[in-house]
Amino acid sequence: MLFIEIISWLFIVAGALLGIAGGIGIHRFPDFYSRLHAVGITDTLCAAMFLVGLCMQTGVSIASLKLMLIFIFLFFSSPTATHALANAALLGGLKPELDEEYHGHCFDRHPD
Amino acid sequence: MKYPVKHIISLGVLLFTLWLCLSGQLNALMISLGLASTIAIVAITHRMDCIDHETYPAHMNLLLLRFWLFLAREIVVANIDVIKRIFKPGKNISPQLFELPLTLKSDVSRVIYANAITLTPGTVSANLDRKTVTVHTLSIEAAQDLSSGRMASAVPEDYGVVKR
Amino acid sequence: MIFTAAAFAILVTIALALARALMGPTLYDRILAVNMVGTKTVLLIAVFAVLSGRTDMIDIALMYALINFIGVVAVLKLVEQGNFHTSGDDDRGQP
Amino acid sequence: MKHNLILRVIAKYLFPVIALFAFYVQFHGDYGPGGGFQAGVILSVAFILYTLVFGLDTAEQVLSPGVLRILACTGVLLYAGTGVVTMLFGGNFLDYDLLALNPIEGQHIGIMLIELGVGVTVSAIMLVIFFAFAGRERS
Repeated sequence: MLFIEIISWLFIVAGALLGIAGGIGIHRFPDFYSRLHAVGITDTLCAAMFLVGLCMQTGVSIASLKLMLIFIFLFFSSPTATHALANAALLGGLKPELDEEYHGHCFDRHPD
Repeated sequence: MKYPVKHIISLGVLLFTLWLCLSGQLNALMISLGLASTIAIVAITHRMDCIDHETYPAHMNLLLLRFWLFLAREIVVANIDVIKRIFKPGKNISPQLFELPLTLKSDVSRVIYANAITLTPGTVSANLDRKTVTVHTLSIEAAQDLSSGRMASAVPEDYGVVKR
Repeated sequence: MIFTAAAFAILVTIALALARALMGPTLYDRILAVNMVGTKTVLLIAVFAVLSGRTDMIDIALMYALINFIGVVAVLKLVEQGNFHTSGDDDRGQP
Repeated sequence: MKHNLILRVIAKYLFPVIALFAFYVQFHGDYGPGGGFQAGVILSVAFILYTLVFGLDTAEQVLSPGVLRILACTGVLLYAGTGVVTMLFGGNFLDYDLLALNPIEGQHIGIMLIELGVGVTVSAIMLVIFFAFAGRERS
């Protein structure tokens, strides 16, 4: 039992550190579009770590099933919300700060 | 009957399973209330024209499971990359915005592909239409990785295409 | 103990996101930060439910996740179109 | 939300799940947090998501305002009717003990009917208000 406790603590601590890293990320990155990626960390791996750690704490029960349900729901809804936000910003005319050196690099590389 | 009966039945079975997971009460009253709720929701969903091939949940097959395992690995790798970039001093990112041509046929495959792009940190899909998906990436490496089509080929292709 | 530390870390993240929501140069930055606060709140409620042993409260976390998603969609629709009644969806029903 | 394919597909997936969660909250008020008011709000939120993605006209085809008004009245009638029935049985207003032979059973049935009435009314009224606000600028 102690083994499972320690593993779940490791998961929760990792989730907490990832959350703070994402929080620092939205202050480090220069423009809106790159901040989306920092929020992506907290939406994906941080939430996953927390919920898996909590699942280990509750054991096999209705509570852990509900935690899995939150996990599944977040993995459907958070990319949708992020995409809708990026789409609204792009259609709203917000220009991203692109890297000058490589700009346009990828347009003509597709093996279409 | 507008839609195949098996779509309706599979939606009902999925919802009732969800009810049992949520409720955990196994007495006769709760199970009958769950059945009544399931039937009511399936009726409303049918009235809304929402039960088509896009809502057919029986597609949760082995192909999709393999894709999810692939995606989980991609998410972990991409997270580590973005965290390194956050804590690297000086100029740490080289953002790109470009259009990626799509070869996927059905709507659901394209939605799964775009959501997978958004779920991996470092790449965000900003616009999706029938031929292309506009992607914003944090680094030139992530852009090259997407252009190589590694993730697109992992998406289940025939997912949800109606046999006509 | 470990739960208290985890809850504190989530609160720090929420504070950082709120700072971005207050500073955020564009409107989209603010919506992004508020969305992040919502996701963190879901995790905070879940941690608190397991911490206090009242696992009924996980229902509240699930409900918060639903409302947060729909709230963000509604705000984006208002920002993008300026109203709620247009569908913005011309090709419905076509293959 | 013009041509937003992702939002449309995800909303189709999420609507049944949110509605089922609303029914779960409705009927489990005596086992966990929940009850009629919360369930009504969650159910109306599911319809609001549908309205946001597919437009007000489509939503009004599915649930016309007339039906909503009837539903709102039905909920209040269910609430008041339960009270009146207990009065007809010789008790006070909302005296649940008289609804069945066993007082515990009677209280269970009474609470469930009351909560159902509250849930129906709240969700209908929320949708009426939302439709009224959303359709305000529609000439």
